[in-house]
Amino acid sequence: MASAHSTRSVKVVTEALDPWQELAAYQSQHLTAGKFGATATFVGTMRDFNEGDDVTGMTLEHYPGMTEAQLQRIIDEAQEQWPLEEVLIVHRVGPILPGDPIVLVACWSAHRAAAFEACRHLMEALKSRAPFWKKETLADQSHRWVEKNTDGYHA
Amino acid sequence: MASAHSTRSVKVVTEALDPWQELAAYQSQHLTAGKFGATATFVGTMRDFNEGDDVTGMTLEHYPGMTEAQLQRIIDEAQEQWPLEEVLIVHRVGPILPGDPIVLVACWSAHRAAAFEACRHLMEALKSRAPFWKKETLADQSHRWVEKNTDGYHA
Amino acid sequence: MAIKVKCFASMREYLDLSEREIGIDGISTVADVWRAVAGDKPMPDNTLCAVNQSQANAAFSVSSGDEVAFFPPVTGG
Amino acid sequence: MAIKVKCFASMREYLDLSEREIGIDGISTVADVWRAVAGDKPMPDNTLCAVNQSQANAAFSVSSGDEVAFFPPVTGG
Repeated sequence: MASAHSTRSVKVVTEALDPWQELAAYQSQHLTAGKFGATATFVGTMRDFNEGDDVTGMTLEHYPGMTEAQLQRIIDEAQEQWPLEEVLIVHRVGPILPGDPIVLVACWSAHRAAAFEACRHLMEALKSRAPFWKKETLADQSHRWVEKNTDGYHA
Repeated sequence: MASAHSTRSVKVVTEALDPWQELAAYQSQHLTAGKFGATATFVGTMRDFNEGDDVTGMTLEHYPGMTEAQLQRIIDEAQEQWPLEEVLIVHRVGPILPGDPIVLVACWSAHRAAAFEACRHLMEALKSRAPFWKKETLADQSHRWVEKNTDGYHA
Repeated sequence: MAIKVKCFASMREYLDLSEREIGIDGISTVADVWRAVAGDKPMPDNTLCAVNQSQANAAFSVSSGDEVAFFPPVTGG
Repeated sequence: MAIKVKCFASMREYLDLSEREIGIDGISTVADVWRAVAGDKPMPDNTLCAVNQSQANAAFSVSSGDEVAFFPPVTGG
């Protein structure tokens, strides 16, 4: 997979993101069998509808450099708040189509409370603080910027 | 994978459980691209430690028939409480080793709050209500039954 | 006809009983089934019971053909 | 030396500006940078600013060599 930028835990990619393959690869490379009991993951996938309209495509823009730094900051904060073995965030940028995975967040921990809570927190932090922007293409070929992410804790 | 019992959403399996392969297969078979935006998953994996002791192996027992029915009941309840496209639960039984995945829970939904909350709820419901029992083998070859699951909301 | 009794996990070891059929004579509740298979052994406080694969308590009525199970708190996942 | 200014997403379209260098003369805050590249165009209420890839507000000081960015609320994930 072509990677616009990579650290161990943060990847911003321009080509198709296969979350299950990413998880299998990351786990076999960076986790030690027996040391973690809980893996919580979230995958965000492009829908073909939004705000009541049909959406036929989307372009994801980011701020190269700041995006990766901000994601790493978010991960560092989560690592301080919860006992996590590993964290992985992969985010797609560029043109995408409905059904394409956009984002993967995964947390490995000894116990499930930490994995669940950190995974959800990371996803909310990413949606509110990481510099990515979505421009949708509607059925009539018009374009619109998505204006604001909703709060996923009170949806 | 050999399957002791299967319905669409519930599988109790006696052979190695590859959660990422299960997810890829289930998603391609049962989900429609573009109709879901959120996938929350949890994988429980056998640790090589528990309650301060080294654990070298484990045998998972279940109540064939009741276990599957109870898992389906738990899924049906979640489907009533949250708008979910699909739910998958796979649970391993029989002898296992540290590092082996034990359980996979996955929820697909249009939006992330439902997927996250249902996934966590299902995991807690499974751990408190589904008839599975663990017998651990310790480093000195002695055996002990795990006596009680902890509450994952207040760990 | 009879009642099928099943025990799981530590309960199977406690009663040294995996599966057994018992006659219905003198049996009307889950507690009666317990006495028929456990004799003098007390039922541990945290014992769970199921009738026909649904959870039940000791006072639950049983009839010929039922499957009654005893097991400890669950520890899967 | 100069200040590098970057705009993203709808802000890039609003200012018709992707990336540009401006001189430091008369520039001491993020707000000054805005005026230098936006002229009379008001800064939209929900505008986010970053200095050297960390979030900053309009009153934040800038120096020669800094990278200043303007963008709308983020919508990734």
